[in-house]
Amino acid sequence: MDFEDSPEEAAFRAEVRAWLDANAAPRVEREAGNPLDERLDSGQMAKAKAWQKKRADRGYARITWPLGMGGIAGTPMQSIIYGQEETKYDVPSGAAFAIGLGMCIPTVMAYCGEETRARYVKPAVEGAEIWCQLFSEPAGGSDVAALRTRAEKNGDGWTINGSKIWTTGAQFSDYGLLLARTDPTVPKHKGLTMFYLSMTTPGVEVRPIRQASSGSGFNEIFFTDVRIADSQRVGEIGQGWQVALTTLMHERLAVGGGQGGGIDVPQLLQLARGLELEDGPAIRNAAVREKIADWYVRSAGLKYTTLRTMTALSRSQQPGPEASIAKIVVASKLQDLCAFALELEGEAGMLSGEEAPMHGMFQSGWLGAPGLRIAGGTDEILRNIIAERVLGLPGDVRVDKDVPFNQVPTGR
Amino acid sequence: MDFEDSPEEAAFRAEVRAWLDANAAPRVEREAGNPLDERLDSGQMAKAKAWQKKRADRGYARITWPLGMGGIAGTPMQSIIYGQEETKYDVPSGAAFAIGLGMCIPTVMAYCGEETRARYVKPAVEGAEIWCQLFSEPAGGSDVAALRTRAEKNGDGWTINGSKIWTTGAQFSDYGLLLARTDPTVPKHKGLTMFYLSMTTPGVEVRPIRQASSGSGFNEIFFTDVRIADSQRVGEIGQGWQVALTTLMHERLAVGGGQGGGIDVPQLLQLARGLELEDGPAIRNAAVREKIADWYVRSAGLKYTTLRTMTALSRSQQPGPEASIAKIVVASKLQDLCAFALELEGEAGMLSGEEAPMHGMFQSGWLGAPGLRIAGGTDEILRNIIAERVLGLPGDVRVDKDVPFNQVPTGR
Amino acid sequence: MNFDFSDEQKQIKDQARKFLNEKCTTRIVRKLYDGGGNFDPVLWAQIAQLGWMGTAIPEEFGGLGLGYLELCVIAEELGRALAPVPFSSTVYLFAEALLIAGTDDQKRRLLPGIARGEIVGTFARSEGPGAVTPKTIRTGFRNGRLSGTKIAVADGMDAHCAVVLARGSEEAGARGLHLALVDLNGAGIRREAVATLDPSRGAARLVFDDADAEALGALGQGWQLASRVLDGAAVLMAFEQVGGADACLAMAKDYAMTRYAFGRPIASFQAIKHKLADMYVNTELARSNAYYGAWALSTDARELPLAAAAARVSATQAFDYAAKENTQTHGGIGFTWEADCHFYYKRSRQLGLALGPQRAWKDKLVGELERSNAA
Amino acid sequence: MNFDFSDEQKQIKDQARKFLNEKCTTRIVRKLYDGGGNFDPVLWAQIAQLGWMGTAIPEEFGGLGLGYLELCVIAEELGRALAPVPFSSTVYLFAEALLIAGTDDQKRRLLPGIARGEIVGTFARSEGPGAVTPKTIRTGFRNGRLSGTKIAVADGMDAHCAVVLARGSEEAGARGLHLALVDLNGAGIRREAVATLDPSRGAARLVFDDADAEALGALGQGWQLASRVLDGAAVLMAFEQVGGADACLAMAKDYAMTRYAFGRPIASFQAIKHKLADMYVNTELARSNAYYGAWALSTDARELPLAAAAARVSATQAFDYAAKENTQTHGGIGFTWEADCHFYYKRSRQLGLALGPQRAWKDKLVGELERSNAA
Repeated sequence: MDFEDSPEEAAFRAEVRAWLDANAAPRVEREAGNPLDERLDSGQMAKAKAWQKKRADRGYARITWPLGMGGIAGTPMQSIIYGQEETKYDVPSGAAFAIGLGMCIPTVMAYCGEETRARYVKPAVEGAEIWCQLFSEPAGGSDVAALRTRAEKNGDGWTINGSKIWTTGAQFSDYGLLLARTDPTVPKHKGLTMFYLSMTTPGVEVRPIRQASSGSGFNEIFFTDVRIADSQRVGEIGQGWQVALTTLMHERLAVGGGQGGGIDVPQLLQLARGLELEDGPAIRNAAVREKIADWYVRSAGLKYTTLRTMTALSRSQQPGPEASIAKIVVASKLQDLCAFALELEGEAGMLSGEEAPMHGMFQSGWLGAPGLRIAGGTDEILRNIIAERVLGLPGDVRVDKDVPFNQVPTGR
Repeated sequence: MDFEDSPEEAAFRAEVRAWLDANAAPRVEREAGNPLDERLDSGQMAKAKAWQKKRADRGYARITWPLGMGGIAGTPMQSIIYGQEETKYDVPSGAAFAIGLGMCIPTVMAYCGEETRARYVKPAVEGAEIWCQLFSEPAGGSDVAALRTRAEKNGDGWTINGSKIWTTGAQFSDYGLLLARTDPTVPKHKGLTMFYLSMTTPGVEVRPIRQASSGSGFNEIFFTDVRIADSQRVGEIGQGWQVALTTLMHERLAVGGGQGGGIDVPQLLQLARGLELEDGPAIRNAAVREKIADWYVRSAGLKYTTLRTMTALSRSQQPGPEASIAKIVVASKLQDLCAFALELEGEAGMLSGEEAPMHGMFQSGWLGAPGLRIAGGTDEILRNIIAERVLGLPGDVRVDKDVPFNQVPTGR
Repeated sequence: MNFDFSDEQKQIKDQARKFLNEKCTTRIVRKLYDGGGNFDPVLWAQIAQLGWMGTAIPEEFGGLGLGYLELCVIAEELGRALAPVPFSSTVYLFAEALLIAGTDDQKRRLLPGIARGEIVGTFARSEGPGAVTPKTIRTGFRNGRLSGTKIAVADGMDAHCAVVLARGSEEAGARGLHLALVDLNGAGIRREAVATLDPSRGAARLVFDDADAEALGALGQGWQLASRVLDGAAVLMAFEQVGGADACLAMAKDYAMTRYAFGRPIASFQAIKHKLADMYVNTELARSNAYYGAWALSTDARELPLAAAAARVSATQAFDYAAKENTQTHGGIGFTWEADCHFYYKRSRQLGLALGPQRAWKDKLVGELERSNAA
Repeated sequence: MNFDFSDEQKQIKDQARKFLNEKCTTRIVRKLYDGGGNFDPVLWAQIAQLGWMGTAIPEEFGGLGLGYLELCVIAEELGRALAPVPFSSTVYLFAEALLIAGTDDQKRRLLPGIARGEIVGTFARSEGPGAVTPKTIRTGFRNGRLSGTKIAVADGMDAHCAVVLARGSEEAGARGLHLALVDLNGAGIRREAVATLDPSRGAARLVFDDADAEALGALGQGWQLASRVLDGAAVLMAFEQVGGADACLAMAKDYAMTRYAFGRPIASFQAIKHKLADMYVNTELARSNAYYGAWALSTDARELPLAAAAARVSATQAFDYAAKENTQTHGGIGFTWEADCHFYYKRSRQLGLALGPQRAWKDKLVGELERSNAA
């Protein structure tokens, strides 16, 4: 047991480092921010696209993909090593491409014909075209398959009407992977079909959603009589849910998951060192120390869980199911830790922004935390997932299982 | 808003006090014990019965019941006042009669004929005959109505086979109120019938259950070809669940409910005053103070909730639903508070009995707490009850609702 | 046993609720969130009309002369409605400081204006991050002149007057502290709006530079008087918090009953049911503790410090939990700006910090337990 | 990246599990609960046969000379099986104290016997309720004579030898403390069995009255040496705790899958599912922290004190939660003497207190964070 690279890993790391040294400057400092409020302006986007192209040319854009498709047919571990090294350099965030390359394009690769793949994969991996995922709907929520956006057969094409929500990056996306209902008279999972479409198709409207934390990383998308061709179908008619599961499976393969926006025990420690409480420095207060220790063991536990997962990848084993726990732990910890920090700050804890200690970091984390507890699966859904997929417990009773979708109770 | 008696209440309190002064000695001290391990030896039982008789003669045994039946047709508030005053005197516990008088006899009074009532009510209220409740079964658990003890019609009587569990006081009970299944071919709630029987009927066997906390306040009861007469039926055939709801409703009317066995914040405060931690006296430790405050506001909240309930009774209003929360709060608090106390005691916290600080009070509470979180409704069932009965949320999906009982899945 | 509000008090409460239901929808809170000022002056004028500010002010000083129990029921409704008005600063803190420590002249000068809704007041204690202890009070008050900085002062941009906890002498600790009464429109005072978590409750930095001020109460008694004022305010604010928690529970319940997933209302899932049950339990405990605080405040009982601390801690915990789990129950929609959930989430924290954090109140609570246990 | 046990180590673990599955059912725990002594000597002899006590003892002292990672995987299985043997006292504490502080002679004298399972040892630190600090160590050790009382000493009734933390000089605080090595069968020693929460793990009060003893390690280094011994033991015991937590999760799951209520397995109710999911999360976090501790212990890393404290705190929390919620999942049946749930419930607390409570470890953890942060 150690934390060392294998000889192969060390060689790859050196290779990556050399390339990064030649192509980027070392990172000077990292800034903490609200994880849910990430937005890119157009200048940043141009830089991000240029960097993505450079990575794709070298085969570092999607390391596990084949040569010539932005990859080097590498291992998941090599992909992780690249990621570790890249964070040490001052390069644009690749976040804008994550959903397209992580979820949409793998689905296109799995279900579309040669011609479509040839057209879309390369531009996506090179950053020229950005994709978003159009699954969630206001009416669906945790029950994703209960979506209501209709795709109706219309001559040799389809007409889309409805709306999608919580779409990350739709405002700068070129294409979207769209799950729609093509038959409401069969049970909900059976009446779905997957499509892709250009986000500039007439009738598509993107509106940012303003979040409770003021930012707006998500969008709502409206479809009004949007016409698309049958060739834009991904997979068979009525097989949309199976296709979507492929997409979502790719989502789950991403190691790690939850992010606390750089707000964790070290920051709390820093705050506690600078504040005086009733009985002296906050860092000497037993209740403060107890909390710090509680959160530390959770953070450290996650960190070492990630290392265990990476070890499995390094040994070419399937990673264990441990990765599922990250977001549950991180989101609640962020909310509780920030609330506690505000308490330490006392009446000044209610200040927001720069007036507050440490640039209002804890205020901003506290404001964003409710979103983190919801986005990408609520605490409750994630516990269901752990219970069912990891522990193998039975699912809940399903009253909508064999009922035609248009007869499922909706309360309306 | 005040805590004073109304003039009528004050007069009644004076009357009660005068009677108690004349008939009992003031209490000297109260002892804390494990609330789940209450047992009576025969000497104590004789004293308890004698005191019960005395109270019944005066009409203080069951204050709200009619004159001549152990009561004075009093108000619920008068009943509470009597209880408050009695705790100040050194009198035997009336716990042995609580289930009979609180649940069984009211059911007999509601569903049985004049003759039966004349036979059983008076001896019960005078303490001469003790009753227990025979509802719970190993197979039922939280799903009480899933009981399997069979009562089969046999000539003009019934034959009982099966077993009951968690029966408080069965070892010294004379009679039992028995819920049994008379028709397994109809949905579970519809095939039940209520009976009463003498605990000395041939074929009835009482075995104490040894608890994880070493004590044994509960029993398991086995019925082997027990013959009883049809006149021992309480209510109609197949109406057992409705009858049982009457019984259980009487249970819920009892104010208060949860008991922590005299282990609460004052005891923790006492412990904390006597212990030294790493940084000085435990009572000065900020983490200890924080915990004490957390538990204090829960205890105080319960105490004042009870006073609100009593106020409603005093004003002849229906008590609010607040009483349902007591056990949820008390049981978890007992478990957490005792675990914390053991932590304060350090390595010596693992000692049990007299070797441990404060006569092992916290060890005993910690050992008993898991039982308190289960007995009389688990934490989970109580939350269901609050959600459904108090907040009016819908019940869970019921897969066994319209299914014949003998076709309901049991996993066996 | 008479541990509940009287029928008359409950009637006042019902009327307050009816009034606020109509006049104080979350639409007016939203207006302030979207940049419509520090508080809603129309609502303020309307509740002045109803005499709410003067509820506990004796008639001789222009109030209704009702009492604290009546003020408690109004506070609960203001909390439920998230009323964006400087009520707590003016009534629970400023007016109470005058009633507790003011001279007859000071009372006559200011209380009638408060009762009429013409004077907004506040109470300035904290000077920056961390605990407020006698040691941290650096604002100086000597020879009728006040100098120093207070932050964050609730309603500080709109208040006409303030009571300021300040150091009057070099005597160690609490004994050197006074309360100063200051007209905020006088010379030598600068105010700057500061952003807080809850945009519907304005706050300011107050900078005093040799400003004119007068003593409120005996010199050297500043800390004790402030403590007494805070105890009362903690009870009253606990009612606001209980009202807020109750509103969250109602919102969460309504949403869970009408929102369907997997063909059934989400209220039928145990994860939601148990969450709501916990909200209910916390809120009922907080309500009961607040009632005890109300009794102690209304009778000026010896138990007030303990009762106030318990009410404060319990109500803060209940509102915190209810506000965050209300958002969680709503799911994604609850985290949008358009939903009302975040108003409660932010208000819960603002109220939870305004009179000092839980930690300080817990410490005080245990101190009181030690004292009463020793007695 | 190589942050996991090797295939060989995993094989040792599998074999240990298989062996214990067969030889250490809860039936033997139950026997001790019903009054069958302090530990199971048959099992002890069997695991001696397998060489487990000598896992980390170098070959030159009669051990297998494997290492701490191998000992960790065995510890996890002992914890899972609730093995009622004096393994932790003898191996994690006593043998380690010798390895860390013993002279060559002391090691030669005792370690081979330990490895053969002939010597049971223990480590005596606490003298009564409250924290163990240098100030609380009153047992005196001067001129080779030991006097004082230690309670509760795990396996104190069965141990042949003990390492005792004692005061050797009046020098203030930790600097006056020594470790003393004492033969418990010598003169001037009284042992009394004391009842503890977990009847399957014996404990004693040891009373020394001018007993013969020898120094272990340098004089004045007692506190530091004890700390180092405890760090290692904390890592090893964390594996026992993780094993116990894992066993609870498995029990709870099995029960919930087969127990039906309302016509469905209780495992299909969210209240149960989420409880089990939480058990899983806690246990996985604890396991990862324990792995880090194993790495630090096996490499004697600078990070050991931090890693040990984190492993200890995390494992204690995980086992506590799993043990109590396993009982809760079982409902009434889980609270009977006949069910096995209470064995885990009691063991969880016993292990959680044995090396000192969470509080002390948390304090240490934050101290280490402060130090590493400052560095």
